[in-house]
Amino acid sequence: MNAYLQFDQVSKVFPGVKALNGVSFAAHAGQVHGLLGENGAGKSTLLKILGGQYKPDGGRLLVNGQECRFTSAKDAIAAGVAIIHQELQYVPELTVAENVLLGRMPTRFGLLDKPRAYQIVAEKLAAIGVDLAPDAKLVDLSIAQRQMVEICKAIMQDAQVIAFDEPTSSLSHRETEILFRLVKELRAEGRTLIYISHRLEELYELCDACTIFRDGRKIVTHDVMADVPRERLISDMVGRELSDIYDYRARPLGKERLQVQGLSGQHISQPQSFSVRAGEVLGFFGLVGAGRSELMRLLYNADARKSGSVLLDGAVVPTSGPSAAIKAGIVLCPEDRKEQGILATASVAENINISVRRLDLLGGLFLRHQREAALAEEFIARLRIKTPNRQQEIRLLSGGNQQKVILARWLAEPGLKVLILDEPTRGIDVGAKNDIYRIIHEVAEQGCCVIVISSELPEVLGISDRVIVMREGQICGELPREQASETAVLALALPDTAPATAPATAAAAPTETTESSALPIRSIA
Amino acid sequence: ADAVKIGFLVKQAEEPWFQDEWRYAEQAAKDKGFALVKIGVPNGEKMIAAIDNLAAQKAQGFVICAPDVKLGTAVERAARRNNMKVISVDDRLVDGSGKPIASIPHMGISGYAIGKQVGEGIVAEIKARKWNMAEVGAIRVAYDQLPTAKERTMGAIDALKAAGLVAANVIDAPQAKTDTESAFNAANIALTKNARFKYWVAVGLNDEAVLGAVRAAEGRGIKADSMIGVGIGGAKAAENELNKPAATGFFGSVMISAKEHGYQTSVNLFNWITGKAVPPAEVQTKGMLMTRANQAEVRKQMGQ
Amino acid sequence: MNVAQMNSATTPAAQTNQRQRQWLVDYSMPLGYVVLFAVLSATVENFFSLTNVVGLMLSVAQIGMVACTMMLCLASRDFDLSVGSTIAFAGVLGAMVLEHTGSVLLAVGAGLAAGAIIGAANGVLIAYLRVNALIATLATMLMVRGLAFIVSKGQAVGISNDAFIDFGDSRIFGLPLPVLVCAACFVVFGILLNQTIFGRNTLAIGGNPEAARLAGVQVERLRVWIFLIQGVVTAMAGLILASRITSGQPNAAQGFELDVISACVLGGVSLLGGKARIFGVLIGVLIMGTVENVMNLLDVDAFYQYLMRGVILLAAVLLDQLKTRGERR
Amino acid sequence: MNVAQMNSATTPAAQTNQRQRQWLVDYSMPLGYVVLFAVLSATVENFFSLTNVVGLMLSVAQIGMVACTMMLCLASRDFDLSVGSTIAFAGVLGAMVLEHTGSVLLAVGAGLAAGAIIGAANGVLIAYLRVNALIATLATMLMVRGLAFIVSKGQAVGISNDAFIDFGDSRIFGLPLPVLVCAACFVVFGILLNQTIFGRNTLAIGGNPEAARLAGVQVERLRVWIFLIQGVVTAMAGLILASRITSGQPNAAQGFELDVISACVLGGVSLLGGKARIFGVLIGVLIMGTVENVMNLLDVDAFYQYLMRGVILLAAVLLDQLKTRGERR
Ligand SMILES: Nc1ncnc2c1ncn2[C@@H]1O[C@H](COP(=O)(O)OP(=O)(O)OP(=O)(O)O)[C@@H](O)[C@H]1O
Ligand SMILES: Nc1ncnc2c1ncn2[C@@H]1O[C@H](COP(=O)(O)OP(=O)(O)OP(=O)(O)O)[C@@H](O)[C@H]1O
Ligand SMILES: O[C@@H]1[C@@H](O)[C@@H](O)CO[C@H]1O
Ligand SMILES: [Mg+2]
Ligand SMILES: [Mg+2]
Repeated sequence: MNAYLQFDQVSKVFPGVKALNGVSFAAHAGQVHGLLGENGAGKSTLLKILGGQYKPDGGRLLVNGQECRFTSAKDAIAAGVAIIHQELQYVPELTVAENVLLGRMPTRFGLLDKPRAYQIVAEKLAAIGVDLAPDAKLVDLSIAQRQMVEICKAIMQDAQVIAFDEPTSSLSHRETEILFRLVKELRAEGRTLIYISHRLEELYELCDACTIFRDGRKIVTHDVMADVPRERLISDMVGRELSDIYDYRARPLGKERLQVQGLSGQHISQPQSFSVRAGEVLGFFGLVGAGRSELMRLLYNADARKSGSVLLDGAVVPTSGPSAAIKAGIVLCPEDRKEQGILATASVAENINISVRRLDLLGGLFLRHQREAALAEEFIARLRIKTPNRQQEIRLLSGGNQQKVILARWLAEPGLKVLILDEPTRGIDVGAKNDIYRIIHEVAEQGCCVIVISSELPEVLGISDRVIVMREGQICGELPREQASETAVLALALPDTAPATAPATAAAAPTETTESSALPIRSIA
Repeated sequence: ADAVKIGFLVKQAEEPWFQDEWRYAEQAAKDKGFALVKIGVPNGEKMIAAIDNLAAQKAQGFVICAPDVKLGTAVERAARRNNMKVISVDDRLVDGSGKPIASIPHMGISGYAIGKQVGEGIVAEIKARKWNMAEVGAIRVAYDQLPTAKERTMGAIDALKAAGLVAANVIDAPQAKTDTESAFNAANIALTKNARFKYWVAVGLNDEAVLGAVRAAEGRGIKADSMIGVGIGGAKAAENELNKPAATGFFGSVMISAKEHGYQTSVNLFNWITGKAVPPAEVQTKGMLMTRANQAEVRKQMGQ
Repeated sequence: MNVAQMNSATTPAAQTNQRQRQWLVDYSMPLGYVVLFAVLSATVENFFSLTNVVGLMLSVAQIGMVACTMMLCLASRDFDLSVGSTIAFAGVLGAMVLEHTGSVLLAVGAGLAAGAIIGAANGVLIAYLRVNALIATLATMLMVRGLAFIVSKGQAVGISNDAFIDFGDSRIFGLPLPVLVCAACFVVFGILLNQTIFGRNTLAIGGNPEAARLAGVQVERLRVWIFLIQGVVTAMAGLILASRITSGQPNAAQGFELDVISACVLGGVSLLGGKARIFGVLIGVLIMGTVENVMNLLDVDAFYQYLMRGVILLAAVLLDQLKTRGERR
Repeated sequence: MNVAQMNSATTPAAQTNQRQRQWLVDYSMPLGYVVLFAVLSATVENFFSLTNVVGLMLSVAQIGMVACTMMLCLASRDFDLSVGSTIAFAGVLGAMVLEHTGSVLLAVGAGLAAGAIIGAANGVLIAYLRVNALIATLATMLMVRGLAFIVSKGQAVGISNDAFIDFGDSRIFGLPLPVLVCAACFVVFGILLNQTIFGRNTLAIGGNPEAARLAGVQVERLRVWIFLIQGVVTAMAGLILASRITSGQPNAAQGFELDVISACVLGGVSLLGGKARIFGVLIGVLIMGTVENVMNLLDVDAFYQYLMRGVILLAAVLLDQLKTRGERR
């Protein structure tokens, strides 16, 4: 047997959580091995053990037949293991080249050989097909660009085992494409690849074999991925059947409730306008850096506006910061969970109650602990948040479960009128996605406006009543559900190859780019 | 009778002067057979805490050099509250309106008088060297945030003025801290600004301050023959300087007797507690100018 | 069911275990202090007596009051070096107003108002003008100290008003008023931290200011409030100190800021924000006071006191460290 | 390809624009200082003279040396309060060894070794025993100060060795040796920060310790090294000070740590780690020295000096703030 990488009865316990419970499986050289499982199933924990970050409480890890006992990441690197972590691990103030070569910068006479470092990295980036300056600082890059830097860093290690933990969760099409090509090249070179994702399409496209986890235990390993029906994967993962995960039901739409008029800001130089009707789910699509997040942050008073106003039910929403927006009934789930969403060291309950508690205080100041606890428990149950208890620090939850907590924070708002979700299902498992879609529709059915930004085209198409497409900081088109096909949306989103701008609502002919690229798009529905 | 225990509280335990006072107080404790508790009290808050602490230890009285003379009322009250006798040393305590507190006997120096002695010593040396007063610049290394420091340096300057130094020749060099380096930096700038003087004299609150000025002068080629610095204290820092093989601009230091202060106040308090004698209301001790020429003799006279 | 049990996140037994562990982690500091106190009572003469214990508490009353608000400040990921100067300035100002007008009310009012203004200025500089907290409060520390010297001409301002002086001196149920005020601060700020939206939001902005802002916390306003309250409480401590030492001293409380911050950190408040426990701060303050007290009782030499203070500080955090050992990884 | 170009975050024009902006941001502090210097030269009598400028540099030589290593320390998200005590201890120890053995080599060796040990102890406490840096270095600050007092019995230790004294006094090309040593430190540590793996890893562990560890950086070892180097450089500053004031003084350099840290922060070093510029630190140090110098040249009253120092500190950071205005919100 040529199992290059082998897990044998691996276990890991955290206080209150059995993250891994006797997991065994093998991954082979020249193959991509997919890992699937609900949020909190233990996938990332397994990779952290593989990367030397955690010590297993039981079991063995074998690389190329050798038992490995890593005591630090350094050991793992030395053994030829590279990991791309789910939580990006970069140094914000250092440059792209310095991040990529962190700990391995080339030197000359004891001093850094910067020209060479930049050259090496520039060559690698070019070879991969990423358009990034090696001397740019990471703080100045978008999340997607930072993710690409992380990927480049792992690949530069020239490791035999490369593990990807949800690499596409913050990439959009162009980078995703690049990544897929890379993964396939690495496979062709005979490396052993581990690939974690919640996107089944990706797994089907890339993986040769897969292993499914649930609650810290291995459920099954499929040696030939292509033979496994989608329904089987889903039911193995979530332990129940899911037919149509988008669950779209047509709703009667009310009158225009939210009107955004001429908003502009630092990165949105031209004034942008749109409106949303009561009960409508409005999807926003665009490539990375198209300006969707920026526009929503302007709407939410999170960034300084240059111009424009927002009307809700005909009344102007005050502009004095997010608290004013919240008071008016507008809420935003930000895209960068770690930096903008969670209060890392606070408990799950605290993270849920942080905003809504202002409405239910004793004497305008004192907390009502019991009600807060009850509310937290209610949402933990309703959103199936996997946590040992409501007191757990949120940073110890798996990524997907953190996302659900932030969602709970806003769903708890009784006066909710506009729900803005920026990449709400990033890193979320299929079952939970289904939960979130259901909630989106419930909220809409109550007459709220829901705005969903997503870089997953099938998702945008699957849940939206209408799709707005942005490009380079501008709204460049708008499609009602019936006309919103993949090709039509992409035609708007991709930069023109033809001189003329695509007519706003037309399902324009597919451009050269869309045809030639193997876009990883598959409808589940 | 109960064993006698007294406290000896000083404002700046790290200062050599107070270390010496403590040493002599201990001598007294051994000689007379009482227990001594030494506590440093850098500020008013710590001072009150220390007095309470002494009470908890069942001390019957204490000698104190308070961090500020205006703490008088607080000292008096704390002592009364705890039923303790108190004598002040070095600095005389005053009440809220600035009057000396009569109920607290005192032994010490007058900052202004000591300063005056510094000035007079310098004047005598200027005359001996036959300098022209108009060509003499006087550096006052100032630390006016500390009242005794101000008194001392002003006393010295007043003595110089009385001998004919004009006000324009007095140059203030405010030091940021009371260490030698700060004095160095301050004096350095004073020298820069006033290249016009041929001769220099320097005064400061203690030996360290004057030392800083002397070093700064040396850095500009102003050596022993055109510099007269006189410090206050006469402890190790001065001794080091005066024992150097070649004379430096550090001409001397007005020495005050830590022995008398430390030993005598403790004995007085002991006698008071044991009912042998009530201490005199006020004793002013005198300083002596110590120079290269007379240092052995001065030390002997001061009992050190 | 077997599988479910193995699978479920936590067994009941494990949960109780964890609770116990958590309890130990939460209360190890108070417990440690109780043990320390018992040992000292048994071994150090005069330590366990009413006068000494009251004296000990009195000696940390000012630090204690200010530590309460410093805790909030650190919890919100800020820093305040200006407290020592504020104590001095409030004391000097109070004493001057008192001597000029003879009115205790006016004197206290002036002192507290000054504290509020200083605090608010710090807050505005830091929250709205985004000046680094270290530099901003270092600047106000210098300026306020300068003001204290300027208004008093560098001289201590004597107080002869008995009503004012009595405040620092009088006792209720055997406890001096300053100690009672300090205790009240601990109660009030304990409640503020744990039972109010103010406290929670403070922790939130310390934990992740951007996330807190997006969650609707009015970060800037809150920070100004925190500093303002800190200013007022510090000024109160300054007035009480002035009453105890019967004068306003412009050079009082130098280095006070470091003592207060150390007490907080010793009590488990993180300098990186987001973490604070009022109980910990209380213990931190008590440890600082006890160390000083015992060293004086034992007549430890002044130079060795430095050494001892360092050793004990280290011992305290190292012990505290032991319990969190292995928590990560 | 067209697509790639359009898609890329920035156009070439925008890029040049950004570069220029970046340049302005990077060099605004030096530029600002040059302007300040010019203005002062024109307006303040005696300011622009060789003696004064040399004196100014001499007055910040010690701060400058230690600021270089403090920069590394802050960049790695640490903190060191023990530098003032280390200066005093190294000076005292050096002076004592010198007086006993008469050997300059032994004296310097002893001083530097002491600094290395103190630094390494800090490093081990913080990196391996995970003691909070504030508390750890506060503890060593107290202990080392205590040791300085104990070994010297609280008295200044005189130095009469001419070779040793000459070091602080002699000049090369008109510049005093301490200034040259300080300049050398800036060069060496500038290179260390920007041109070596050591420096980049230091920034990395300050910017994101976890990322650094995952990339195989030996975080703990590196931190110990940083503190060790800091200890050695600080001890060197202490020896130079002793040579300049011809004695080892146990109470030298109190409050020094705050000056050094302020200079760094003024120079744009972040207390939250990960950010450092040697140029900024140099300017920070110079600003601190210039302010002091000019105030004394202008005969500003001691009490008003506090006020002015505060105002100028604020002005400096507020100016620095302006340029980053609107960058983030
Ligand atoms: N350091 C930790 N301390 C306590 N619990 C932890 C820690 N790290 C992970 N866990 C818990 O272990 C379980 C497994 O987490 P893990 O991150 O491996 O899940 P995952 O499968 O990667 O989920 P996701 O798809 O959401 O990323 C979760 O219940 C999580 O809350
Ligand atoms: N803090 C920032 N600093 C510099 N540029 C920024 C910043 N935030 C956003 N931008 C730029 O603004 C533009 C719009 O970004 P935005 O995040 O709104 O796009 P998006 O459509 O949401 O895409 P993404 O998928 O990356 O979130 C991009 O060019 C981005 O690089
Ligand atoms: O502070 C001084 C001390 O330095 C010594 O000179 C005696 O008198 C005190 O007032
Ligand atoms: Mg994961
Ligand atoms: Mg976005």
